[in-house]
Amino acid sequence: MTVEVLYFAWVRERIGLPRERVSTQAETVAGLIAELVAREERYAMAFADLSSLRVALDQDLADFDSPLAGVREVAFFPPMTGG
Amino acid sequence: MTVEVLYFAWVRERIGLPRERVSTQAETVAGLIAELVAREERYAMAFADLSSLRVALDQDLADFDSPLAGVREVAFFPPMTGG
Amino acid sequence: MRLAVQTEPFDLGAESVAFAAGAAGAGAVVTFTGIVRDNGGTLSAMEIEHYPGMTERAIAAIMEEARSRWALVDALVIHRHGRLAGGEMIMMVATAAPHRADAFAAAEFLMDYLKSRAPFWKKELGPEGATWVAAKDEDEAALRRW
Amino acid sequence: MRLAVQTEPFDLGAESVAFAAGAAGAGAVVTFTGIVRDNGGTLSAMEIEHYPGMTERAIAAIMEEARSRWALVDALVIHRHGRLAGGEMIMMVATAAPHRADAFAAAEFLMDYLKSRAPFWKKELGPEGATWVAAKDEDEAALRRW
Repeated sequence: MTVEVLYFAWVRERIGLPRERVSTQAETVAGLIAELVAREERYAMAFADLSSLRVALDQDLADFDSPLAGVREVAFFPPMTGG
Repeated sequence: MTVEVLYFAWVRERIGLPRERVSTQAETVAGLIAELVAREERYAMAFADLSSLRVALDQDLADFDSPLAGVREVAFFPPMTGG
Repeated sequence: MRLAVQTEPFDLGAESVAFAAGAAGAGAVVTFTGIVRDNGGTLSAMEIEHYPGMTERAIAAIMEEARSRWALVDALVIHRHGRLAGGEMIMMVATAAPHRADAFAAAEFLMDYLKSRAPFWKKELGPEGATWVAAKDEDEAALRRW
Repeated sequence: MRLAVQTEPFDLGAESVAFAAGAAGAGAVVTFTGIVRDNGGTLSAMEIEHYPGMTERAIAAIMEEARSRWALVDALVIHRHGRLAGGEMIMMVATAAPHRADAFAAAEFLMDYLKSRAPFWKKELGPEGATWVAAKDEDEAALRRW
């Protein structure tokens, strides 16, 4: 399947892209992260500490073990600092 | 001694006066109230239920057993409803 | 810190903007505005009586207390008295602090104290006549949390 | 209920007055305004990034949740993104309710959720460079009281 992957804040800066289309075999968010980390050092750096990352699937907050089936948009970002 | 006695809200309406000068022998607020109640029915009505009354001495909230010595202004009123 | 006890209306917009602009170093500004409720026209007006002199003393003391408890940059209290129509603004409080928790806590504290410890008395003037507003047990209870 | 996510400044005065005037039946209006702190000029600017689409969804969900929990007459959220100078207003929340406890609680709830659950990220641009603002443990803890 193909998903649109979005990066925000320092995740975007480390990876050097705001978004990209990704072909993946992964069944979960964690599987997708493993594929990305295997690609290049900048991905490994961005995903080094999952406790400081959040993920949204189709614009709803989700967990790293959430399934990817049917998902079109995956976003990775640090904890929010709004308000 | 002589004190200025002020009445507010329904206390003022029951007694029919916003303020008056009162000569008193009383040593406490309770003593002053007893003298006023003995005067006329409208005072007795106004002071019938002390639990629904508050008193201020020289513009600071006080108790019914507070001493009157040195006080110039005594005010009686129902619980406040500001804000 | 500024406090005003007045019969005239106040301009919530101008007061809010001036307060926020003057609060140097603040990251958080909270305002509270009290309005004469007009539920389907049953309340036509309100008459607010106060105790001149003591009112200002009591509010100043409440504001000093708030300043001693929280890291406030500034605070403002405006309270009207006299006759007010349904929908009119009765009073406002504003607090400014570096962080939101202090601004919120101080504004709620000021409101709880103004409700039960500042010498104002409200009389509702409805279609069936005038009634003094009774103090609520919950307002007295609200003071106990501080 | 209205929500706006925008780069443009907003007019706190005009927004506050329009909100209060439109809140029919309200006795209490609370506003919160967040300001870029400028402590002695050490913070020259702030850059706020957000997630278009999800931001609006998240804020709308937070506002619906507030309306389901408290007796609100109305609510408003305005949040800016992009580059903001020290002293500029970042965002505002307003709540209107018949009674003050609901208006205060809903405003604090909205702020707590906006801090940690709406997809905004703040970067401080100071004299020593740019730093992403770290989420605070106390902001996460603040959510647990609701």
